[in-house]
Amino acid sequence: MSDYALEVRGIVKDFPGTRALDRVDLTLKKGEILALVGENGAGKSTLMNVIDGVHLPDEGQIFIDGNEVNIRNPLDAQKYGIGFVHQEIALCQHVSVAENVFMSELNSTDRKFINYRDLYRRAKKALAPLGDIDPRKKVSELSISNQQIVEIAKALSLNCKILILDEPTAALTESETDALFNIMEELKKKGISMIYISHRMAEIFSQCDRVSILRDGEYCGSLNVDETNSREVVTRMVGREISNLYPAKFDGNCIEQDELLRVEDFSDSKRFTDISFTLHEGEILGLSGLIGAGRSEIVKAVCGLFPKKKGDVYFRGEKLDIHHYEDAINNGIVYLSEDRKVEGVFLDMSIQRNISVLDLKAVSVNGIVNINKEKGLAEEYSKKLNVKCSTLSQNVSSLSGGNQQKVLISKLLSIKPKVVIMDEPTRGIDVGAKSEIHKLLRNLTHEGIGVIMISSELPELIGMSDRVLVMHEGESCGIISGDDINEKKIIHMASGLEKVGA
Amino acid sequence: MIENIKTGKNGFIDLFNKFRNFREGTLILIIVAVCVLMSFLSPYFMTWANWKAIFLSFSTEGIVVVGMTVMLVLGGIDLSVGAVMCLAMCIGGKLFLLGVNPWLASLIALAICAGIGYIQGLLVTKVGLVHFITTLAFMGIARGACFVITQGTPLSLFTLPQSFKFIGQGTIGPLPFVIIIFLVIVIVSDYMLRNSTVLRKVFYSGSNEKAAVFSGIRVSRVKIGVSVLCCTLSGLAGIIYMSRFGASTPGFGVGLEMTAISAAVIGGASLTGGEGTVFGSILGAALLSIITSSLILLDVSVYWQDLIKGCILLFAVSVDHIQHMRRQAG
Amino acid sequence: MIENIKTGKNGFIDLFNKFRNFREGTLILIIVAVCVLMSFLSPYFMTWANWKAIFLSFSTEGIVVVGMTVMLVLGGIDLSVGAVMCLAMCIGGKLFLLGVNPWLASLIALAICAGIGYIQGLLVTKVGLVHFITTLAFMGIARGACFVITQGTPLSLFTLPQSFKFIGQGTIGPLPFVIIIFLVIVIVSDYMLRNSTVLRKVFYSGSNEKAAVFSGIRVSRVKIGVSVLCCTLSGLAGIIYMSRFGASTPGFGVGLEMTAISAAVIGGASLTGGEGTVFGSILGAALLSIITSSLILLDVSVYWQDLIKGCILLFAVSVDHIQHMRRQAG
Amino acid sequence: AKEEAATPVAVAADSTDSPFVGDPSETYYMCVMVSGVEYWFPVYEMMKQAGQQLGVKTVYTGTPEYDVNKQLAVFEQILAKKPAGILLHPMNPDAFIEPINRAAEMGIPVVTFAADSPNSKRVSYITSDNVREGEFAADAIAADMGEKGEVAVLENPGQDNHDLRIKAFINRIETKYPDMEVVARAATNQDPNKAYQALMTIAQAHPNLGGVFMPEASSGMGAAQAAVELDTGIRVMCCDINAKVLDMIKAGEFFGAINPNQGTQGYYGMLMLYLAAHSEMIDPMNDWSQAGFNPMGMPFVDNGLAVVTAENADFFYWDKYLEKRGTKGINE
Ligand SMILES: Nc1ncnc2c1ncn2[C@@H]1O[C@H](COP(=O)(O)OP(=O)(O)OP(=O)(O)O)[C@@H](O)[C@H]1O
Ligand SMILES: Nc1ncnc2c1ncn2[C@@H]1O[C@H](COP(=O)(O)OP(=O)(O)OP(=O)(O)O)[C@@H](O)[C@H]1O
Ligand SMILES: [Mg+2]
Ligand SMILES: [Mg+2]
Repeated sequence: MSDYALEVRGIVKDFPGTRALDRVDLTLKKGEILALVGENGAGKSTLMNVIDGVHLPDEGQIFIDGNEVNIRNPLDAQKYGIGFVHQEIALCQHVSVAENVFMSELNSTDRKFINYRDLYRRAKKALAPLGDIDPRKKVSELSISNQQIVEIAKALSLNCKILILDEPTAALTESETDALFNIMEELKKKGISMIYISHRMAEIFSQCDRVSILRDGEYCGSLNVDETNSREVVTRMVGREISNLYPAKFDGNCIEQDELLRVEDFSDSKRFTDISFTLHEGEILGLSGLIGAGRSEIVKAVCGLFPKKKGDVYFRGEKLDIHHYEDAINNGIVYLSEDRKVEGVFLDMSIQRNISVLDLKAVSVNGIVNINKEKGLAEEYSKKLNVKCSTLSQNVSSLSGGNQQKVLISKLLSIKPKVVIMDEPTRGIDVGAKSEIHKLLRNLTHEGIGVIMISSELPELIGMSDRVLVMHEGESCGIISGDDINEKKIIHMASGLEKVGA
Repeated sequence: MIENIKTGKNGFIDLFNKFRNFREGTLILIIVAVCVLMSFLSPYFMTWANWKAIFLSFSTEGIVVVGMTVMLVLGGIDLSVGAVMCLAMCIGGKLFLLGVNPWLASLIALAICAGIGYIQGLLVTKVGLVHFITTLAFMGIARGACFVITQGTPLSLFTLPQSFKFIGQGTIGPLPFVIIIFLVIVIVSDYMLRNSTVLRKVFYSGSNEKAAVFSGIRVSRVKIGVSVLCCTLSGLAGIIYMSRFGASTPGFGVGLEMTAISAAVIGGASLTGGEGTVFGSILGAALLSIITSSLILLDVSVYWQDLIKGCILLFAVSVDHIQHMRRQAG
Repeated sequence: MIENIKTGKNGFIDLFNKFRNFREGTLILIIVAVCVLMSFLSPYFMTWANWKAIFLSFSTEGIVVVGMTVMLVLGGIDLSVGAVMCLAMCIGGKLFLLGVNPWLASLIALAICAGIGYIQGLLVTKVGLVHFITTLAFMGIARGACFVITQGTPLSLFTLPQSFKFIGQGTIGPLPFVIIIFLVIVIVSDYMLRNSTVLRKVFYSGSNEKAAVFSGIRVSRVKIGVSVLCCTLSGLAGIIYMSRFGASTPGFGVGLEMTAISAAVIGGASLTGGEGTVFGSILGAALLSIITSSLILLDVSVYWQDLIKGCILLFAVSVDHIQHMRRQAG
Repeated sequence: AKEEAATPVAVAADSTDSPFVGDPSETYYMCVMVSGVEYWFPVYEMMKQAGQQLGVKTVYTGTPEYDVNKQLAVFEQILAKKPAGILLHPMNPDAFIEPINRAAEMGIPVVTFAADSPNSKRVSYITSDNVREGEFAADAIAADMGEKGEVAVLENPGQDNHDLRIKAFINRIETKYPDMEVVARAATNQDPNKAYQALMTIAQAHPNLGGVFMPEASSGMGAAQAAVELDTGIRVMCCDINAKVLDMIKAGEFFGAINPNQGTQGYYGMLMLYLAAHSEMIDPMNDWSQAGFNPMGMPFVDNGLAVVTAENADFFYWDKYLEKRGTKGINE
C-alpha cells in the first residue's frame, strides 16, 4: 500500500503537430492538495484528461493506491474515484441544473425512474455552500460564473477519492472562490487528495501543499509550498524572471486628457440604470462590482450588443448612434466577451480566420479575401501575444484554453482600435502572458487609446486602473481614483454601503 | 349554438390561464382554437365519428412519430422510418402468404426491423457516419427490399385470420383498438422520456455529447438503442397497417419521414438535439391531421388545400414560438 | 481494352497521390473508380451520348444544390426548393400564356422567388422560427400556388419562341447550353464561397452564430441574404426546366429538396452548419446520378435498383468518411 | 432502311423467310417511370410475347423515381444503345418532344402508350381512352344508385391520365345525371392512408354519400377499407387493379374497377414498333417515300377497356396470370 493516491509515470501524448506531453511523471500524496502550474499550452489539461480517460496516452502508466490501472474512459475514472472539474465548462444546456449535478449518479444508478423532488432537494443542498442557484433552472439560463459553480458541484457529487480542479476559479468571483476554498479544506480533512490547476500564485500559496511544474509538456520538478516562493515557481515554469509588478500608471491626471468616450445615463429595463462615465485618451478605466452588478451588460449595451432603454454615447465629443456592434467597430470601439466559448471563438475554424473576422475588408482585395494578407495579419498579432500553436491553419478547438483567449485578444487588437473594452481579459492566462498583456494594454494607452477593463480579480483591477467605476446592482456608486483605489474601499462600495461624488 | 360559443369561449380562457407557462400549452390552445372555429364552420366537425376518423388517421403514424421524437432528442434523424415501416408490412405479409402464422410472421418482421436499427446504430457509432446519410441509404435499401419481396405488386392478405385483423380493425367498446395501442404507447413513452433514467440519457447525449461522455454515459450504446427503438416502432406501425388494410403495398409510407419530423418539430423538438417531448410531437401530428381533414370537411378545392394548409401551419408555429419566447423571457 | 485498363489504373494512382490530402479527393476517387468499373461492364457507359445524358440529368438540379449548400453552411435547411422551382416554372409559363414576353415572364417569376426567400428570411430572423418549419410551410404554400395557377393540369408552352427555348434545349458546339450555365454557376459560386468576403460571413454565422454577432457580423442580414439566394437559384432552375420541357407541370420537382440535401451531405456539408463546399456537393450529385444511370445501363432488374443503390451509397460515404478521418489524424 | 425501302417487292416475294421474322440482334425497349409499379407488367408481358413471336429481343427498363428528368436520362441511355424501337410511356408530353424527334431522325421509331406526346414525331400512340374510363365508371355507379344521389372523387392532381379520368367522371355526372352531384373532392396522391382518412372525413360531411371514384388502385385500397368500416354502403370504384382490389371486389367490399386492358397495349405496341422499324414491308398508296414519313401510318389506337366485377375478377390476378403463362414477368 503506497502513500500515493495517484501516480503517473512517463506519460506521452501526441497530437497532430504537437507533442502535448513528453514522458511526464506526477505524484499525488494522500490527502494533499497538489498545485499543477505551467504556461498556457504546457499540457496541464491534457495530462488531466489522460488521467480521467478522456484522452488515451500514447505511452506511460497510471497507478492508483500503488496498483497500475487502465483507464479507457471517464466511466473507468469514476470507478477509481476520480472526479474532474473541466477547464471548459461541459454541461447539458437544455437540462436542469439538478440533473447536470447528478448526471454521473443517474447514469450508474439501478433505479428505473428519477425522483425529481428528491433530486432537486439534494441538488439545492449540494449547491448551497457554493452559491444560491435554483436546481430547476436550465443551465442555459445561468451566467457563466453560475455554470462554473454547477460544474464544480457536479464533480463533488461523485464523492470521489481524487479530485481534479482545472482552473475552477477562472470564471468565479472573489466570494465564490472563497466558498470553494472552504470546501476544499473540508475535503482535505476527509483525506481526499486534490490536484489544483491555476494561474493565480496567491491562491496556490494560500491553499496548496505542494506545487508541480510543467513546461512545454515536460515535467520539471515539484516544490513544497512552504519551502519556496512564487518567484521561484514562476521562474521555473516560464524559464525566466517575471516582474509581477504592474506597469506604471498614467502619470499626471488623466482627466485633463481629451475625452475619448462619454457614456450618458444608460438605462435598460432591469440590469443597469442611469450609468454615466467618461473615458479619456490614454486612460485605463476599471469597472468593478460583485457578480450580477451588470458590468458586462452596461459595456455590451455601449457596443450595441445588449438592448438599452435610453442613453447616449459620444466619441471625441460627437454623438454616435450605435445600433449594431458593427457600428461600434467602425468607430474603433471593440469588446472582449467574458464568455470565451459561446461569444468568443469559432472553435471549428482556423486561428487565422478567427483573427481576421472583425474587419474582413482589411484583408480583402475588391471583395475577395486575400489569404496571404489574412495570414500576415494573423502572424503579426499571434506573435505579439505569442499564441502557442503548430500552424495558423489549425482549428482553435485544438488550442489550450489560455491560447484561445490570446487569439481573441489578437482579434481585437488586429483592427487597431481606439477604445478597447475587455471583460475578464486575463481569464485563464498564465502569469508570464498576463504581465505581457498588462504591458501591452498600457503601451496601447501611450498611443492615446482608452481601455475599459472589467475584472473580478481585484488586485489586477487595482494594479491596472487609473480610475475605477464601482457598480452595485446595476447602479453606479461613483468613480474613484488615485489612492482611493484599494480593496477595502472598492468592496465597501460594491456592496452598496458607500457612494462617492453622487 | 349560443351555448356552443359560451362553453367554447370559457373553455378557452380556462385553458389559457391554465397552460400559460407550460411548453405544450400554446399548441394545445391553437388546436382548441382551430376546433372551436371549425365547430362553427361545419356541424360535422364536432361529431364523434369525425374525431374517430381524425384519430385513426394519425394514430398509427403517431407511433412512428414517437420513435422519431426520441431520435431527434438524441440529435439524430431517421429518414428510413417510412421504408422500414413498409418493409415490416411486406415481410410480414410475404411470410404469411408463405404459410407462416401471422403473429410469428409479424414478430420476425419486427426482429428484422430491430436488426436494421442495430446496423444503423453501428454505422453511426463505429464508422462514424451521420444519421442523415446512414438512414438515407437505408431508406433506399428497405424500399428496394419491399419491391424485391412483393415483386412490385401489392400482396393481398385477404385471408388474414380475424384475430389478427383485430389489431388494425377491431374495436373495444366505442374505441378502435388501434387508438388504444397508440394511446398506451404515447402515454408510456412520454412518461419514460421525462422520468426514466435510461431515456434521460438520450437527452444528455443529445444536449451535449461531450458532457455526457465526461459523466460516464456510454453514448454509443444510447445511440444504438435509439436507432433500434426508432426502427422497431416503425416496424410496429407497419404491422398495424398490414392488419388494418389487409395488404402489403411496396410503395406504402413514402414521405412518412417528413410528416413525422414535421410533427415533432412543430411539437417543439429541435433538429440539433436535446429538446422535444412525445406529447408535443403528437400534438404536432394532431394539428396537421386536424387541418387536413378540416379542409376536406369544408370542401375546399383540392388546388387550394396545400396553400391554405401551409399558411395555417406558418401562423400556428409563429404564435407558438412567440408565446414560447414570452414564457422564457418572463 | 488492355490499354483501357492501363490508362484507367495509371490515372487512378496519379489521382490518388494527388488528392490524398484534400477534402473532395476521396469522393473524386470513388467516382473515378465507379466509372472505370462501369467502362468494363458496359460499352455504352464511356460514350459521349451517355455522359451527356448523365450531365443533363443533374446539371439543372445542380443549380439548386448550389443554393442548398450555402444554406447548409449557414446551418439552415431549405425544404421549399422543389416547390419554389416548380412555382417559377408555373408563374413563368402562365404569364407567357397570358401573352407576356417569356423573358419578362421569367424575370417576374425570379423576382417572386426572391421575394419568397426574403419572407422566409424575415420569418427566421425577426420571428425566430427555425428554417425547417419555415421552409416546410413554404413548400406547401408554393406547391399549392402551382396547382392554383395551373388548375392542376400541365401548361403546354409549345409556342415558346426558339430564342427562349435555347436556354434549355440549345447547344453550343457539342455542349448543351444548360450544362454551360451549370458549369459557370458552379465554378463561380465555388470560388466565391471559398474566397469572397461576403460569403465568408456565412461560414462564421454557421460555425458559431453568437460569436459571429460578437464579431460585428449582421447575422440576420446574412441569413436573409442566403434565403433569397437559395430561392432565386431554385427559381432559375425552374425557368431552365420550363425552357427545356416547354411545359409547366404543377407536380414537378417533388422531393427535390431531399436529393439536393443528400448530394450536399455526401459532398461533406454538415447539417449543423459551418462546413461544405459547392464542389463537394456537386460531386455528391454526380455520384448519385452516375449510380442511377449505371444500374439502368446494366439493365439491373428494377426491383433491385433501389436496394443496390442504397448499398453503394452506404459503401461510398463510409470510404469517404474513413479517408477523411485519416486525413485529419495526419 | 432507305435502300431496302427501294425494293419492297423483292422482300415480299421472297416468301421462304417471312418479313415477320426479325433479326435476333434487334432489341426493342419499353421505357416507363416508377418502374416498380405493377401497372406496366402486363403491358411488357405481351410486348415480350409479340417480340418472341417476331424473333426479336425485348427489354423492360425505366426509372424507379417519379421524375421526368430521370426518365429523360433513361431514354437518352436507351438511344445510346441504338435499339430497333422504343415503347414509351412519357411522363410529360412536351418534355419528350425533342428526344423523340431525335430518335426519329436516328431512324429509331417510338410508340407511346397510356400517355402521349402528341406534338412529337412518335409513329403511333396506343391507349385505353382515359375519358371513356371515367365515363364508364360514372355510368356504372349511376346505374347502381338509380341515377340519383351524392358521389365524391379522390384525386391525384398533377398526373395527366389520372386528371383526365377525374374530369371525365365529373363531367359525365354533371351532364348526364341531373339528380346526381359530386359533393366532395380530395387529393390523396395514391396514398392508401390518405384515401382512408379522406373518405372517412367526407363521409362525415356527406352522410348519404352513395359512391366514390378514384383514378388509381392504391387509393382504392384505403378508400375501400374506410367504406367497409363506415358500412354505409358507399360504392368504391377505381381505375387499374391489384390483387387486394380484386379480392375486395370478389368479397363485395369493392364496387368495381376499370382495367385499361394493358396487355394489348404491349402486344400492338410491339407490332407497331416492328412494322415501323421494318417499314419496307409496307408500301401504301401515299406520298411516304417522297415526304419521308414512316409508311406505317397508325397515329392512334384505342385498345379498349374492361370493367372488372365479382364475376370476372379471377381473370385479372397478375400472379395467377404469370403462373398460367409460366414466364418470369418483367425479369426476362
Ligand atoms: N485536440 C487537440 N489537438 C491538437 N493539439 C491539442 C489538442 N488539445 C491540446 N492540444 C495542444 O496540446 C498542448 C497542451 O494543451 P493543454 O490544454 O493541455 O495546455 P494547458 O496547460 O491546459 O494550457 P492552459 O493553461 O491554457 O489551459 C497545446 O499546445 C495544445 O495546442
Ligand atoms: N444568459 C443569462 N441569462 C440569465 N441571467 C443572466 C445571464 N447572463 C447573466 N445573467 C445574470 O445577469 C446578471 C448580470 O450578469 P453578469 O453576472 O455578467 O454581471 P457582471 O456584473 O458582468 O458579473 P460578471 O463578473 O459575471 O461579468 C447576473 O445576475 C447574472 O446571473
Ligand atoms: Mg488547460
Ligand atoms: Mg459579466
